[in-house]
Order: sequence, then C-alpha cells, then structure tokens
Amino acid sequence: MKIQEADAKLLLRAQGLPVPPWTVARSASEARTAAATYLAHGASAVVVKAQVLVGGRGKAGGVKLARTADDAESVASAILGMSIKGITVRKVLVGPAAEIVQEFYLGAILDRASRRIVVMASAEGGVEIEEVAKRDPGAIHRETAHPFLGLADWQARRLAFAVGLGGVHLRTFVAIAKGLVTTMTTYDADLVEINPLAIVRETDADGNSLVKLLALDAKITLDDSALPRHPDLEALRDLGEEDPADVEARTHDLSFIRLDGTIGCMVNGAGLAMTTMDLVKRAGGEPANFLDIGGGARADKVAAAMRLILEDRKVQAILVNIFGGITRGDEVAKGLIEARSQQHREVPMVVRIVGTNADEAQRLLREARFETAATLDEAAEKAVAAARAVGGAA
Amino acid sequence: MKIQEADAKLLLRAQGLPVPPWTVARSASEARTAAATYLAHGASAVVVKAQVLVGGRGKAGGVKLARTADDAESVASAILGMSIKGITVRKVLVGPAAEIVQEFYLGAILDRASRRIVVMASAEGGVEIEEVAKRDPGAIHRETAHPFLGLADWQARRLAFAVGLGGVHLRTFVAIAKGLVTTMTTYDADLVEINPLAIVRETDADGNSLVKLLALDAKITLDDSALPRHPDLEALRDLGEEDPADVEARTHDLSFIRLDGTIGCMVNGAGLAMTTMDLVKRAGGEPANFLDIGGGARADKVAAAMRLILEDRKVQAILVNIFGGITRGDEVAKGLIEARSQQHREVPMVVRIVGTNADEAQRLLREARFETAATLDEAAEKAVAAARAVGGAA
Amino acid sequence: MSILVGRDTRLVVQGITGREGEFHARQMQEYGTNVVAGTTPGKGGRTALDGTVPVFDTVTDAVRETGANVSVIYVPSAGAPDAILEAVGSGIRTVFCITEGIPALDMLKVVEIVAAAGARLVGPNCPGATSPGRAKVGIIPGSIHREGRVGVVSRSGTLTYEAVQAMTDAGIGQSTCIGIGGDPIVGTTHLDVLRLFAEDPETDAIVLIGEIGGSAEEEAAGWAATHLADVPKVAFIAGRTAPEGKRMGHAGAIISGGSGTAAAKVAALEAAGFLVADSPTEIPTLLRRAGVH
Amino acid sequence: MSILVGRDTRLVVQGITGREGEFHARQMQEYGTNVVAGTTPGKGGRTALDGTVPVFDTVTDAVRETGANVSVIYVPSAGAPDAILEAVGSGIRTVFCITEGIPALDMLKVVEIVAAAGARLVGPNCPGATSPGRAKVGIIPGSIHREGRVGVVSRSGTLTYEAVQAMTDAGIGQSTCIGIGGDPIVGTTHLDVLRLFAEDPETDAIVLIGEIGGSAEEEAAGWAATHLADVPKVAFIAGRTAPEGKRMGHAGAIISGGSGTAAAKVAALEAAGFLVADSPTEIPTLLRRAGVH
Repeated sequence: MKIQEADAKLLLRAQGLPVPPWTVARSASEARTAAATYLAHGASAVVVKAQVLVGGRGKAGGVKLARTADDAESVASAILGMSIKGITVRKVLVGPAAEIVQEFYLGAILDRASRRIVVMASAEGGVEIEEVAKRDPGAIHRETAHPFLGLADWQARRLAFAVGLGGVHLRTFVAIAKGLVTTMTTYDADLVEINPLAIVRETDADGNSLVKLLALDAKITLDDSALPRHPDLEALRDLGEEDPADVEARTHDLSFIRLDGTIGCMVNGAGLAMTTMDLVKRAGGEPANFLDIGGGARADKVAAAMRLILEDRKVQAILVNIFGGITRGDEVAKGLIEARSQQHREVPMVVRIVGTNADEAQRLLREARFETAATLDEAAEKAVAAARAVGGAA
Repeated sequence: MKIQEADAKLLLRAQGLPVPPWTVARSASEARTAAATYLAHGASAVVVKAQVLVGGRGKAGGVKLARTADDAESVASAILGMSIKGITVRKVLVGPAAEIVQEFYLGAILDRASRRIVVMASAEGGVEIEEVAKRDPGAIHRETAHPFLGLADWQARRLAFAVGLGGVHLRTFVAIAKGLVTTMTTYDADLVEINPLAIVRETDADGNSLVKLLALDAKITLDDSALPRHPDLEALRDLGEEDPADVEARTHDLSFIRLDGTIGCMVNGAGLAMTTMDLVKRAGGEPANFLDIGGGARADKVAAAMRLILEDRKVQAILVNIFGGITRGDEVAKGLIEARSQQHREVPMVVRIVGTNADEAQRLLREARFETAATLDEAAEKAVAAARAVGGAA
Repeated sequence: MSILVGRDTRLVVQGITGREGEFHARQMQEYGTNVVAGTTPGKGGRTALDGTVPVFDTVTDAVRETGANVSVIYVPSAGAPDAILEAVGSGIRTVFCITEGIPALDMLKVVEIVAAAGARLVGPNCPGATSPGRAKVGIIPGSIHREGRVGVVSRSGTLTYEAVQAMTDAGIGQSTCIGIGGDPIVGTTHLDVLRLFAEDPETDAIVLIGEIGGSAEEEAAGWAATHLADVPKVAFIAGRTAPEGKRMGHAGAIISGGSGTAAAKVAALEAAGFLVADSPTEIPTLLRRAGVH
Repeated sequence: MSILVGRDTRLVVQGITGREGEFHARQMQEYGTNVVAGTTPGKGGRTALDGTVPVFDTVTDAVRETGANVSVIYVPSAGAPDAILEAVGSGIRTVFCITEGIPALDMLKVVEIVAAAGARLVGPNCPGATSPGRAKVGIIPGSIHREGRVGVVSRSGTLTYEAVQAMTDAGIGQSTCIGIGGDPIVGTTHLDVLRLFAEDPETDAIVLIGEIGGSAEEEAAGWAATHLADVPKVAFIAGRTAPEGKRMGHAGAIISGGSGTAAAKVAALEAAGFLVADSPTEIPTLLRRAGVH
C-alpha cells in the first residue's frame, strides 16, 4: 500500500528523522492560511505540492513555489482538481521552501534476490533513482542491513563517506540512514525513500546561517500482508484517492487491476491470470483487466468479481478461466450463474473450468447455457471472437 | 546489580507480566495501612516480606502471613530492623496472600558456556532451583533463546508442556516465558527469575472462583556494564541497603569485597587479586578483602582504596601487589605515599610493584621507607608475618 | 528417487486439526503420502484422519515418536513463522509452508534462521511439491500428475497445474513438480530447485515456469546454461502483456525500471538453451522437440 | 609460526587517534608489530605515530589500501560492538577487542554475527596476544616476554603477566601468550585457544591460567585430555580462597551452587594431565617437571 507524502513524513518524524514542517490543505483558502503562517515565521517562500499516489507530479505541474499567501492560494487553486496520471488532486501539502545547498538520495528497499533490506545512497539526489541507476550505476552506493540488527553504524558511516557526507553531517546522516531501516521494520514497509535528502541553509532567530540535513520528500510503501498488525496504518489508506473499483476489490479480497482492453478476465491465481491476459493478446484481443479471485473462491466472491468486470463499459466479452485446486469448479459455476442473473447488461462470456469438481461445473454451465471451452487457448480465441462480434455489432 | 523484589516486580509488570499488587512499607504503621486496604478489598490475608538483597529471608523469618491489620502491623514491626545475613531490614513488601494451587519455577539466565540466554522451567517451584538441580536435574527443562529473536513461541510452548501447563494456562505461560526474556533484554539483566510462578485461585466480584498464573516472587540482577544506558535503573540502586564501603568503592570505580581476615589486599586485576588472596592464605594468613583497583589506577584512586581497607578495624597488615601494564608503578607508589600521610592508624604495609615504571616506584618507596618485596610469594609471607606481629602485640 | 519429497518422506502436518490442514492432510494421505503425524498445540494425544494419524502438541514430540522428517504447514499467517521455526528447531530438514499472507519482514528473519540451521524451506504461500506416484506435500491436485522424468519448478500455483496437466495429457510424466511460491521472500528459489534437479538421477529434463518481476528466472537461467547444458529445458514466462509498474495479484509480479520484464526473462532463458513456450499448452510440444520421449 | 598474531600480521588499530589507541599503537609498533593502518571515522587522510601510519575513515578503506588482516579495537564501550562488526564486515578475520565495559547482551549478538562470518574475535576486555619476537597486539607489556615454544592462555590480565614474567625469568620462552578476557561473553574460549595451539608446530607445551566461575576451564581440560595427551601441560587457577556467591572484580569470577569452584577446576585439570601450580611462580618449575627444557 502506498501512502501519501504527508503520512510518510509523519512516520519518519515519529522515528526521529528530521522532516521540515508541513500542512495538508484541502482547499485554496486552507493553503493560503498555512502559507501565511510559514511566511510569518521566517519562510521566504512556501512550496505547494499535489498529494497524489503517483510519481511525476513535478513534471505534471503539481509542485509550485509561492512567495506570498495570495500566490499560495492561487497556486493551490490551480493544483487542486488537477488530474495527474488519471488521479484527481484533492489535497496539497504546504510547507516552507527550503534553501537547498545539496541534494542526496537515500532509500531502503526489500531486496528479493539477497533476501535483505538494502539501503542505497547517492550524491545525485532529487532525481529518479532509476534514472541514476541507468546513467551511472556507480553513483549508487549500497549497504545490506542485517535481518536482525538492521543497518549498523559502520555501514551507515560507509554510506556517508561514499556520498561525501563524512564531515559535520556524519552523525545526522548515520541517524537518518539507520532510522530509514527502523522505519521500515517498525511499520512493515517494503520501501522507504527520502528524495531529496538535502543539506539546507537556514537562518536562526539571531540571524545566523546554519546548514542541516532535512528529508524534503518521502515515499513509503507498506507491505499489505502486514497491515492487519498495523491497524493505525490501515487507517491511512486514502479511500478518497482510490479508484472505487479498487476499494470494492479489496472488500471482496480480489486482486484487480483495470486495463485498457475489451476482454474482461476472471481467473484463479496471479500467474494463470497473467497467462490468460497473454493468451488473449496472442489471440488478437486486449485484456480489460487483471483479476485474480484467489484460492477457494466461493460463489459470492465470484459474483462480486463479475460485477467489477461489468462496471467497465469497455468490456465486450468475458473470459473465465479456473483451474480448480483449492477452488472448487462447481462453486465458481454457481457464482457465475448467480452473477449473470443479476447482470445489468448482456456481455458474451466464455467459461473454462478444469480441475476439482470440473464435471459438476460443466453440467451446471451446460444447463445454464454458458459457452464453454476445453483449453485456455481455445477460451481466449473464443472470447476475442465474441468481443469482435459485439464490437462489430456496436 | 541486584534489585529489590518490589523493583523486580515493577519491571516485570512494565513488560506486561502478571504480578499481584504490592505496597512497600518503611514502618509498621505503613504496613498496617497497606494491609487494611488489601483486606478490605477481598484479601483473606496479607503477606509481609523483608526487602533485602540476600536469599534465604524466608528461613530467616523475614516472610510472614497476617490475617488482620493489627497482625500485619506487629509482624512488620518484628521484621523491620531484623538482620538477615548481616543486612538490616529497612523495608517490607505488603501484598494480598495468594491461594496457591500449584507452584512452578521459571527463570532466564545469561549462560556463558552456550553464549545464549537460557530459559529454565520446573514444576518444582517455590524452592531454590540449585537444590532441584542437585536432587533431580531432569526436573529442570531448558530452552535456549535465539540471540536476536528471543524465546520463540514454540519454545515457550515446549516448556509449558514439559511442566504440565499445556491446558488453560498455555497462552499465559507462553506470554510470561517470552516476557522473561524480553525483560532481560529490555533492561540488560543477566538473571530474571520468577519463583514461584503460581497457579492461584481467586474469587471475582460475583463470587466465582477462577484460577490464574501469577508471578508471586521475582528476582532480577542487572548487568553493571549496561547500567550507563539505563539511568532509570541505576536510580533503583538501594543506597540505604548497601554497605557504605560498597558505595564508596563504586564511587571510585574500585572493585571491592569485604571478607573476614586480617590482611588487607590492594591489587590491579581481578585474577591477580584473587591469586594474591590465595597466596596470603597459603602463607597462613586470611585476606580481609578483595580489592581490584583496575587498570591505569591513578594516585587519587589508590588513596581511596587505602582508606577503604583501613576502615576495616580487623585489618592488621596491608599487601599491595601491582603488576604494571597500563597501570604505572610510580603512580601507585605516589598514591601510597599520599595515602599513608593521611592515614588515621598505623598498619604495617608490604608493597610489591613490578612492570611499567617499577624502577621509579621502587625509588619512591625506598625514599618513603616502605617495606617492599620482589615476588608475590615473598610479599604474601611478609604481610602475614607483619600481621602476626601486630596481632601478637595486640 | 525424486527431490524434496518421495517414498522416504515421513510427513508431519502442522495445523492438522484446522480446516485447511485436515482437508489437505487427507488428500495427501489418499495420494499415498506417508502422513505420520500432525501437530496442534494443546491437542496432543488425539488422532486425526479417522484415527490413522496421531496428533502431538509439539513437532519435537512428533519427530521423537514418529520419525517425521518433512513438515508441511497450514497454520494461519500469524503463527506460521513460528511454525517454520518450530519445525527447523525440532530437527526437520525440509519444511513446506503453504500459508499465505506472512509479512515479508518476518520472512527475512525466518529464512536467515532456516539457512543457519542448514534446513530447507519451500514457500511460504506455495502449493508444495509432488513426486508423482510417490508422495505429494501441499495442495497441488494429485490428479494432474503422471509419473515420469521431467522436473517442474514454478512460482505460480494454478499456472503450474495448467502446465503439468498439459504434460500429463500429452503423456509426459514428471519426476517432481515444485511450486516455490510468489511472495517477495521465499525459502527456495528457482535456482535452488535446479541445483536439486541437476543431481537427481531420475530427472532428465526441466520445465521452468516464471513470472515477470524480480530476477530469479534470469539467475536460474544463468546457472542452467553451464550446469544443465545438455539437459532438455523448456520454460514459460507469464505476464508478457502486464503493464509496467502494476502489481499483478501477488507481490511477485511487478516490473519496474525495465528489469524483470517478460522480454528480459525470455531472452535470458533462450540464451541459456531453454525453449520458451508462448502458452502452457505448448510446453509438451517443446519438450518433445528438446528430446523428451 | 605462532597463533593469531605473528610475522604476517598486518594490523589495523581501530580508534588509533584516541588516547588509549595511540599509546598502545606506539607500543605495538615499537615491539615490532606491523601496524599498517588506523581508523577513526572523520579523520581519514591524516596519519598517526609520527606520520608512519595512515588513518582511514573506515576499516574497508584500511583493508583496501593497506591489506590489513588483523584488527585491534580501543574504541570506547558504546562504540565497540559496532567496531567489531565493522572489522568483520570489512573482511578482517582476526579481531582483538581490548575495550572493557561492553554490556553482555550486546556481546551475545556480536559473537553470533562474528561466528556466522567465520571470523575470530578475542575479547572483549582482554589484554590481547603476543607472539614474542614477532608481534604483539593489545596491551600486554612487551618486556615480560621471551621467544620460545610454550603457549599461554588465560582469562586474566595482570595474572598472566605474572605467570609470563616468571617463565621468562626462568628462561622459558613463549610461542604465543593470549589473554581471552574475563567477561561473561567472550569471542574466544580457553578451548578455542587450545585447538589452535594443538595445530601450531611451534608450540610444544601449554600453560592454562584460569579463574573460579563458569566451566570454561573444565571444558578445555576435557578436550586437552584426549587431544593434547602427550603435550606438557601446566595450569594455575585463581580464586581458591574466594567465598561462594561473591563476584570478584570482573564478571568472570563468581561461584554458585558448587560449580565453578577452584577445587572442581583443579581436579578436572589434574585428571586431564595438567600439573597444577599453587602460585604463578611455580609454573616454570612445573613446566620443567613436565619436560620443557
């Protein structure tokens, strides 16, 4: 589960990491008020950032500076309601603009290959780490955290020296790098990123200039499997930001991703679901979604899955592909029959059920006059043909 | 560092372990008040226990039951001021007496040989575990905690089944056993013992009888090396309970233990200090103390050590044995000379200094007319002879 | 022979009195697996599967009393990491964890301890392994198999069944079929399984089934190129049409920054001498083409 | 040869710019030890010991630039566990930790990681090791030694010096003298050192110095009985007169419940063929009696 920048900063701050202050505003006037406060307390400008769970908001115009409260209000007004990669911006983060001296990248990820948490740092901050990785892999320094001890001080120091933070910022950097891993383990995150981690120049109350390290932006992804033990984090889920289909899918414990094609797919198992999509494509069609109903799916779940598929008006045919193991074919068949009876629009359906209780499933489907297929390849071809027929008729 | 039962229970409770309520009383009237409260809230009796940092207080008459507040006052009055193994009782713990159904032993220790925390459980609770170990070693069940994970649930369960707590108390026992190790690691203890851990019968507000597991007594020893990172625990040190000599030794970072003999010993290094004691004994004397001044001992520390030795009126001769390494012999010699100048009573002294700067030390000692010795054996013999002379003269 | 499970498997089922545990224990027993014990803390002394299998409080008891040497875990996710540690701590050297939904950071620690103990964990969130005609451990339907000499390894569940069914239908039997699970952190990788197959005298050919995301297939391919050079090898990769940056179902299937794509995996496999199928149903054909009879 | 330290020792001193670190680094260099590097985070690029030794920010840098292969640690107790892990994590395979006052539970974790890395830690709170005429690492005064063929192992500091001085005075030289430290949790035990001596062609006899408390001496004795049967062996145990239940100075010396007593240790050592001295000064005599010339 991705969480918003503001929530990520909250978690980092709770772990003692240095994060500049911020305010989340849901309207331009809230943004104005927040900006006025920061400007009154010494900020020379404020930054207004769209809060959306997708990358690239800067390029999309979702991050702006403002030097006055009026400015902040108009900038926020422009950003709120903007659509970034299909997501409507409903909130902005307002905070004092930092005078950046130097930017760094610091991130911790769960690395499958080494089965470890890997901490990465780079002196090239403020840009996508993937770009750095492509352009100059040597610019990314890595340390592997011990599964029990986390990142050791010496490893954090080695990273600091590698990115050139061995001087006055050494101690702070060590604390931040270790804190990144602690954040990860405390909240069961699989990614914690600070980009940029910046040396910023500030002026204190006496007018003295000082430099310090600050986490200017933060990104955290949580491990869905661990959410049950973090009810407070589950509450961070931003329902307003989510596609209603995602919310419904989660409610029924379905794994669902909407795509651009016309063939709705309902499959048990992620690998088989992807394979089904691949075969639809090979047969000349385009899948309208990825949908894994999981193991042991009962009739009501199947019906919910069907509703999800049909809510997509682009869908012109449905392919159901079930290989019964834990999942019983007859249960799925019953669910399909029930779902069709409640269906609000006619869409051709091709059903292929094999494995556990497949014979009974076939009988039920025949009785209910479903079109069936013996193999996955055949099912894909039939579904594509059916969609073409509908598309041609439309 | 040993801590009082009440403090140990505080730490266990902080870790979520089930501990019955208690009150620490410093006077008989305080004990009376506490008893009255427990008796008014349903306790059929209270227990009054001497709070001293030595074992065997039960046998010494330091633990008594009382059925009325009057009773509690008189029992507390008898226990307060009592001397148990040389320690005067200044505090008692008052708590509701439990109706014990069955007693168990549960303890966690730092085991040097396996370099692990070992958790031990026995169905023979309420008696010294060393006795059980001698009489019936098979009655003690052991689990080795993982250095990072602590005691795993399955290990705690295995202990539970081994001592016959596999039924209704299984979950609670698992939590307690794991909590023991957590207590150990949280507070840097090297021993955490619950003896007895008891199944007790209680009657709830509705008059229903219920049984539950409770830690009726608790013993915790803290790792002195770790105290600097636990300032709150350092504060638990019961200065009033301690020998003033121990307090002074700690102040000067000296390792000091008073013994029964007449030869005061001052040595650098624990092993050499014990060896010096052994050789005193071999020469026919009895050491008055163990005293390790540590490495690099400066003159002021040496003077403090000398004061500590001389406070013991039994001391009839002093043996100083220094093998200079980090410790500089001349520094020690200066400290000795200074200490003797402030000395409030005349006691013969034999000094043997070898190693780093020993020549300069010898020169200083000769000038100050100290009796010296070339070898440790010789020093021991001379010191014993000197004490005999004093003893004979006395 | 066969790998991981076989005729000498003496299976203990952890969580045998649960709904899942009991159902699959029965399926395994019916398949012919030697289910010697079950465990459920607090239910020691009872029996399961109509009195045929003793239930113990601890795996230690099960091992001591029945000589169990392989464990399969059906306990819920909150208790599954502990169950794995219990199996390993009690001397079991091969552990299958079927349970899904275990937090990845828990598994980091578990795999560390399992490795230190020199034991092997398959899973979690895996369908298990079947050595047709000998034993099945896990949840793979027994009916799809046929005895033979092709080793199958996959991180998917039903996709594996699809491939195995296609092989069986075409008359190509399997030595052992293993589903390693698609979670971010698993005990056994494609490469680990290839190493085992390479040493198994009864495995003559390999089917590797992978998915987009990660680099496990590429690593397995690299190893196979040199160590399984003369062995017939067929592969299938799911997710050729999956869009970048989306998490497809389970955590295993995500692509980012160009790595872990189906194209990259197919290229690596082909370079290593695998014939790569476009559909699971093509696998038998490619096996024949690679020389399997 | 010699064990642990010798002519091929390339020493890095962790904490070389501290008071203790610098003092002892100079002592070691003067003794002839090849001190190739020092480390202090943030002081990389400077030099120590009058410009003769480069200082690095990290042990990794020290190893890469100087080929350091042994480390000795003088950093304060709060940073010492991390320093040990840094040495091991940077490829150093022999680490001496002189620092005292490290919490025991920290050491539990450190020794676990050191062992998993296949490295050797001596200490903490130990005086180090000297191979006379070759190298000394730690804080043992160099002057007390004499080159020879007797291996000395002890958990004490000054008591060891006493014993070694007595040997040197009697004309008996040492192959290597090792102080393993008296803390509750140490990286290297008496037994570990005996194993090393047993394989050292330049060690012909053994002196084992122990203390009351624990069972390390008994374990070493048991092993020596069979593996060092024909080797002259002398021992000394401190604390014969120490009362039960008292902690004598460092945590190593506590007796409880009859175990760990001097009597038990002496009996075990004698049963294993050790001649046990009543005083450190007797050690040379007993060595002669055991056949050392």
